[in-house]
Amino acid sequence: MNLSLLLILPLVFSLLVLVVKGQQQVRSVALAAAVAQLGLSIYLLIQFLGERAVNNAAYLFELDHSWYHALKIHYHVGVDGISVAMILLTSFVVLAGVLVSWKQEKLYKEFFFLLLFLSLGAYGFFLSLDVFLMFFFLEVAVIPKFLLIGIWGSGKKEYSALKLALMLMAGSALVFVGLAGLFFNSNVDGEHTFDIVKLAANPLAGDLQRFFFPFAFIGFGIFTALFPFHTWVPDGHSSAPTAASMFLAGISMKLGGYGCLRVATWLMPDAAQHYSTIIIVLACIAILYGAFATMMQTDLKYINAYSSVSHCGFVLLGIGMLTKTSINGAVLQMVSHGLMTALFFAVIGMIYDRTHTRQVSQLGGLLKVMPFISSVFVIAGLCSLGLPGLSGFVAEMTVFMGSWQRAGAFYHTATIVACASIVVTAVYILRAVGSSIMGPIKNNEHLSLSDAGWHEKTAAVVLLAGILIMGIAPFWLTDLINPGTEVLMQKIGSIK
Amino acid sequence: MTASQIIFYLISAFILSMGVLSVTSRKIFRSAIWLLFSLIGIAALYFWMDVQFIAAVQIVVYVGGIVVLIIFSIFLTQQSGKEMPKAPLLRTIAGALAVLFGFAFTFLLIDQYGFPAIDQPFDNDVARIGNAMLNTEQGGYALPFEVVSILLLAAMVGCIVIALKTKPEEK
Amino acid sequence: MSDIPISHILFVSTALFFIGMYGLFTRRNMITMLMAIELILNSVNINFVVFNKYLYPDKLDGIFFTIFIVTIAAAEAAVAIAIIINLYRSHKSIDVEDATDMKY
Amino acid sequence: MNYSSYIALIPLLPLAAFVLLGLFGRKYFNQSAGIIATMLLLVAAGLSLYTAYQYFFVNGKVGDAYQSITAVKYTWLTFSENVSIDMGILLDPISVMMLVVVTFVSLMVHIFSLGYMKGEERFATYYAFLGLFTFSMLGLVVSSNLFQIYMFWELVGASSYLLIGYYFQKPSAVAASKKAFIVTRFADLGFLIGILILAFYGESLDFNTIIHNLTTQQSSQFLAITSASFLGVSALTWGLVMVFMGGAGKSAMFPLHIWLPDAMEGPTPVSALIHAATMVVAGVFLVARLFPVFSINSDALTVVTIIGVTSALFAAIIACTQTDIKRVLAYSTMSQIGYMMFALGVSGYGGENARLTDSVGQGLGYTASMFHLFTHAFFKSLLFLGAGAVIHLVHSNEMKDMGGLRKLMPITHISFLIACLAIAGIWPFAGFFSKEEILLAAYNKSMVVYVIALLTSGLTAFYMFRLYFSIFWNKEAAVHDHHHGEGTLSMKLPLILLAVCSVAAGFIHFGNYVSSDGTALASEFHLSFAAAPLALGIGGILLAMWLYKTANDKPERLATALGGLYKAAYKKFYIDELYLFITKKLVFNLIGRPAAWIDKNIIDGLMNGIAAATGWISNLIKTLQSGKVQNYLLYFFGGIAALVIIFIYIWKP
Repeated sequence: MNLSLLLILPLVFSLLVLVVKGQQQVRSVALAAAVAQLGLSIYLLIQFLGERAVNNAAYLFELDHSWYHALKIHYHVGVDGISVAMILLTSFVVLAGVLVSWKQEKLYKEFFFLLLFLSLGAYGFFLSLDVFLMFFFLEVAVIPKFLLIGIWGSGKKEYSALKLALMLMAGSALVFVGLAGLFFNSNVDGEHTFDIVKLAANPLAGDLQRFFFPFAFIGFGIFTALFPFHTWVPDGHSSAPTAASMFLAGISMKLGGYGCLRVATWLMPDAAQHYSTIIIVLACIAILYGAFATMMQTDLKYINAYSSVSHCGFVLLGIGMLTKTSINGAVLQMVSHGLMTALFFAVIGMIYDRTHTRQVSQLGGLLKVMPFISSVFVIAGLCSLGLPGLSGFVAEMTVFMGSWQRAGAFYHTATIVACASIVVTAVYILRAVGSSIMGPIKNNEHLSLSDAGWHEKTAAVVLLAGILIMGIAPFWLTDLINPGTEVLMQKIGSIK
Repeated sequence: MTASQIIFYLISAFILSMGVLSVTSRKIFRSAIWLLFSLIGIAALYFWMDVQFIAAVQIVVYVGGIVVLIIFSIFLTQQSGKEMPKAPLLRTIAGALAVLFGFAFTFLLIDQYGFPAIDQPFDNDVARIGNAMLNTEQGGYALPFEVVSILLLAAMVGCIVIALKTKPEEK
Repeated sequence: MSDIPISHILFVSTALFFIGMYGLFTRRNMITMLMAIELILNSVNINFVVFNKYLYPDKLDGIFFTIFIVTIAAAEAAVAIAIIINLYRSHKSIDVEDATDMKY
Repeated sequence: MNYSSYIALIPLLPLAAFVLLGLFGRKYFNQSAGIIATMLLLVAAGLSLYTAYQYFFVNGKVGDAYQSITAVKYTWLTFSENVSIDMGILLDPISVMMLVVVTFVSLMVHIFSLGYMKGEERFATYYAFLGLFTFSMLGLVVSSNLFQIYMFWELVGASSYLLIGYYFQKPSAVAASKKAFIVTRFADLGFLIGILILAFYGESLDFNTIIHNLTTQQSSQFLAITSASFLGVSALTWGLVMVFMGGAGKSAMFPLHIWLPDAMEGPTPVSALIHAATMVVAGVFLVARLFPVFSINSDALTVVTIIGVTSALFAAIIACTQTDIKRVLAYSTMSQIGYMMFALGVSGYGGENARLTDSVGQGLGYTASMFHLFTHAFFKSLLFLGAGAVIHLVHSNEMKDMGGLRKLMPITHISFLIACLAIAGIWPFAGFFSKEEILLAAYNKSMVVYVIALLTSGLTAFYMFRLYFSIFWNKEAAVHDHHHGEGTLSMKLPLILLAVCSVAAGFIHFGNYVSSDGTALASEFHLSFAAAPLALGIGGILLAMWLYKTANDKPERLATALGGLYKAAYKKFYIDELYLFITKKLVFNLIGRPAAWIDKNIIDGLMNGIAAATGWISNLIKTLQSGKVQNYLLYFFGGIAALVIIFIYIWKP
């Protein structure tokens, strides 16, 4: 299976979107792109499982051409369990994103072009095995986000778009410093290289790692709402249009998590162990602090945005703990949170399109008016508070089990703090559900609202399918991810 | 103290005092005249160093041409009697400090640097200069001579264009 | 002329140079700044002549340098005055404090 | 003996009902939803009865002890080599007993709801949620893995949330469901931490392995867990207490009971099923499931006993003062579960080393608790269904709107009377036998517990008959004329069936079926010992008759006489207000609001601050380009001077 296909497809379709005329054609091309991409990812999954059974090389379907010889930058692409899971997640969310923005009138051509271009950035990031190529695709994804929020957003969109773009740029600047450190200090048979596999084979000296790790980790951490740098998340997500906030929360926060895992922790394992206590503390703060801050929000999108900060705290906790199960848990949490928050944003978008308000105090009794949307809202809420049978539970429990496995009172207390967040999450989710979905209808014109159209229903069903498959039968996903984490764990070794 | 030393010190004192006066006097016309005397002092210095041609050039161009030009511009731009405004105090102090520091520093440098005293005669009569001016072999200045002439032409054209650019309604 | 150490003449030219600098720093009238520039140029000429006469008597480079400086100084003064007159026409004053259009 | 062929069907049939009615209920099956669900459940009930028969009478017993059979097992989610969540069905005496209880009571509720809920707009969704609840309860009961029981535990909590919030138009119902879910979720946090501790030290999540690892004294895991300690208490006690906290939350034990009275906002058949027979006993079941581990740790058992006894007494006192009949029943449930808890608390393990004079084994408490759970399920659901029928007729929950209904509702009256006699512990009825065994077990262990239990049983008799007389006797029926009688057959049938069970259940010799280590437990019946509770019971009944049989002002005078105590009891000892204070004032204002404020102002402020700082600095630099030529000259000269100094003095190439 030629991996570049996964990149060519979105590129071609995004250009095709620009060529085609009329909203009808544009959105059907975009839908075709998303469906084709989903098909391709599932095909990749099947091929990967088949191939994995046969050969157990760390990375499969590798392609390696020299792209910019002077700087030794290679177009080196390859896939392991974790990246296949992330690619599947991206294709699910992008398909749902396209479907949700079916009725997008304003500048629909540019909107769909940017959406597909954004997905190209994400796919490239997950595929690449060359650190510079990862950085390249990371950058590809930042500008469309700025434009999507700035033009199609709502509320104080310019401020949030600017803030988001600047903070992500700061993040990528830090990442670049980390990369440069890796590149210039690597001496793989005599010369420098960007290649992840080679860099992992012969890591840097201890103190160099300790110096460059914070750059890479904080740089990627900014993408995953690491504690002090998370302030772009609430503003950015709530002013973004539905499809963009789905992509932002669903995938772009996972770029950071994946980067932290692949670049920061794997290439600089000693430093990861050295800094793991700080990472754990920050993650625990993010989890609990994010949850408590969510309780106070009154705007639905802010609630979901803050809860994304809290859920991404789990990802960082899983990575910080550096045990095999906790890293498995981190990857599971990335996939599950991606699906769940995309579904939540989709439903909030649907409610906003109809009632034109996101204030929880003004919404009420929607269950009577819009049974489908409200029940999907309730399911998304239950998923995010970790109801078994849905993906949230599987991911969170793996992270908890993994972090408890690390012996030591500090790690156990950190896990207990993280566990305490399931109560706070329950509180804010039920408050949101209780006042906006249940209860008497607050204003009467809500009575005349229509339930979900076919495109919204399919979007919700696509994401729900993902959540249910992962929630009911997670073993296939863990088997997919396990070999990937084992490769990571060889380096980290000492912690079981 | 030989006569020439005295003459030298006299001339240099004259030059410096005229320069200081030219730079500090409040009336613009008077400062132009001090400049004139200072340039004449410099010409005298050249004569003292018996590089006559340079002195002559100095007198002809500087004293005759440039200072006259400056005086003309003074008449064109303002009433010569009026007091010139004082520069802001901060800048005067800063300027003075910078200048003193610069002078002291260069003075120190020159002092430390032992210049070799070569007493060979310096033959610089006009013929030799003239020959060298248009000479094209090694050490000749034909090329710079041509370049300078082009420059002067450009300057003349420039001045005319700038100065003459009067819009019809302004006249 | 024989027993004056070269450094003394250089002191004179440096002094003249820094007097010209002072004039440039503190004078608010553009024409006076022009005069200051003339002083600076003359101090440079003195240096050239002195170096040529005392250090390299067999060559004439210093002299030629001075000649060319003088010519260029003339051209420069002419252009400068043209600009000053033009400035006077548009700003009604040649005070350097008023000509601050070229700022942030 | 392969159960796996059909055993998996028992939980899956209600799940099928949920999926079918959940997805297509509203459109296609809105009228017939009830019938479909009841049929499916009938099959499940039949299967579970068959399994019970097979297990107890045909092949469950090997040697003289009932075996715990793992019928089905496959790995669901692996954490590490030996720790993984694997879904399995574990059959042992208590789980089979619970299977029968849950399916039977759920069937009764399904049949009752056919009549009670007819005409509801979301009729199909109601049955879908009932199906979900029954599925998760059955799953909980048969689970073989600690995490599997946690999963179904949460599902039970979620379905109770959905069912309590069924009338979502009523804000009080929404608040009650939210409160129920959050309080039980808080308890589940404890349960989760307990699981993590036990799994970490026990090195497995499977029940049999954990119990084996943590009970064999010389096993490495046992030494690890008892040696590790945190704040002076051994990790084993921490784990067990935390797990018990989860159980206490779900069974509405003393500190975490606030959600049970409010949960009465849900439809009454739901309260009958969830808050009488099944969900609230999940806590007891959990402690019973991990009983071997509990039994070796006396601190954990003391905690269980203390919580059990306090809840029993505390709830009985409050029940005597409530006016809403469903709240009376809710507190009575809490009190009865308190009984079951402390019965487990006082019980030892196994029957061999009989400490007592006669051969009544130490494990009596365990069997008594399970027996009481078994009988309580029947008569408590009967009470709730009876109350439901009454509310259906009178359309109000308050006692004062009721009175003299015995003539209008003969069947409900008789069945309600039977249930009251049973719960009060009068001789022929089921309550007498199970409560007597509990009192015996308590008597063996500690006198204090026995005395309190005795006192509470008297109180129980009093408030039950207070309820009975104020509904059926007291004043003449003031019901308006066009009432629709006692309800359809579907409402009467369950009452009759449950009434029969309330009587018959007592005569089962529970000892030889269910005991802590599977071996039969000989429990003789001592008339002398049973005299005391019987006398207290009858005393309570007479007192209630004296006060409430005919409408008089004696209760009011008694209430004013008691004064403060009565008022406090009526106000549920102000615990609700305490919780509200803690959550509203402390959590929301002292943690939530500052967190949000800090995020908005300090951290966000920091980011905006950086932006503002860059703006300010750029402004500063901007003024350098002041347009004044001479300034530039000065900077220029400064630069030259600096360079000259550097290159002459400092820079030594």
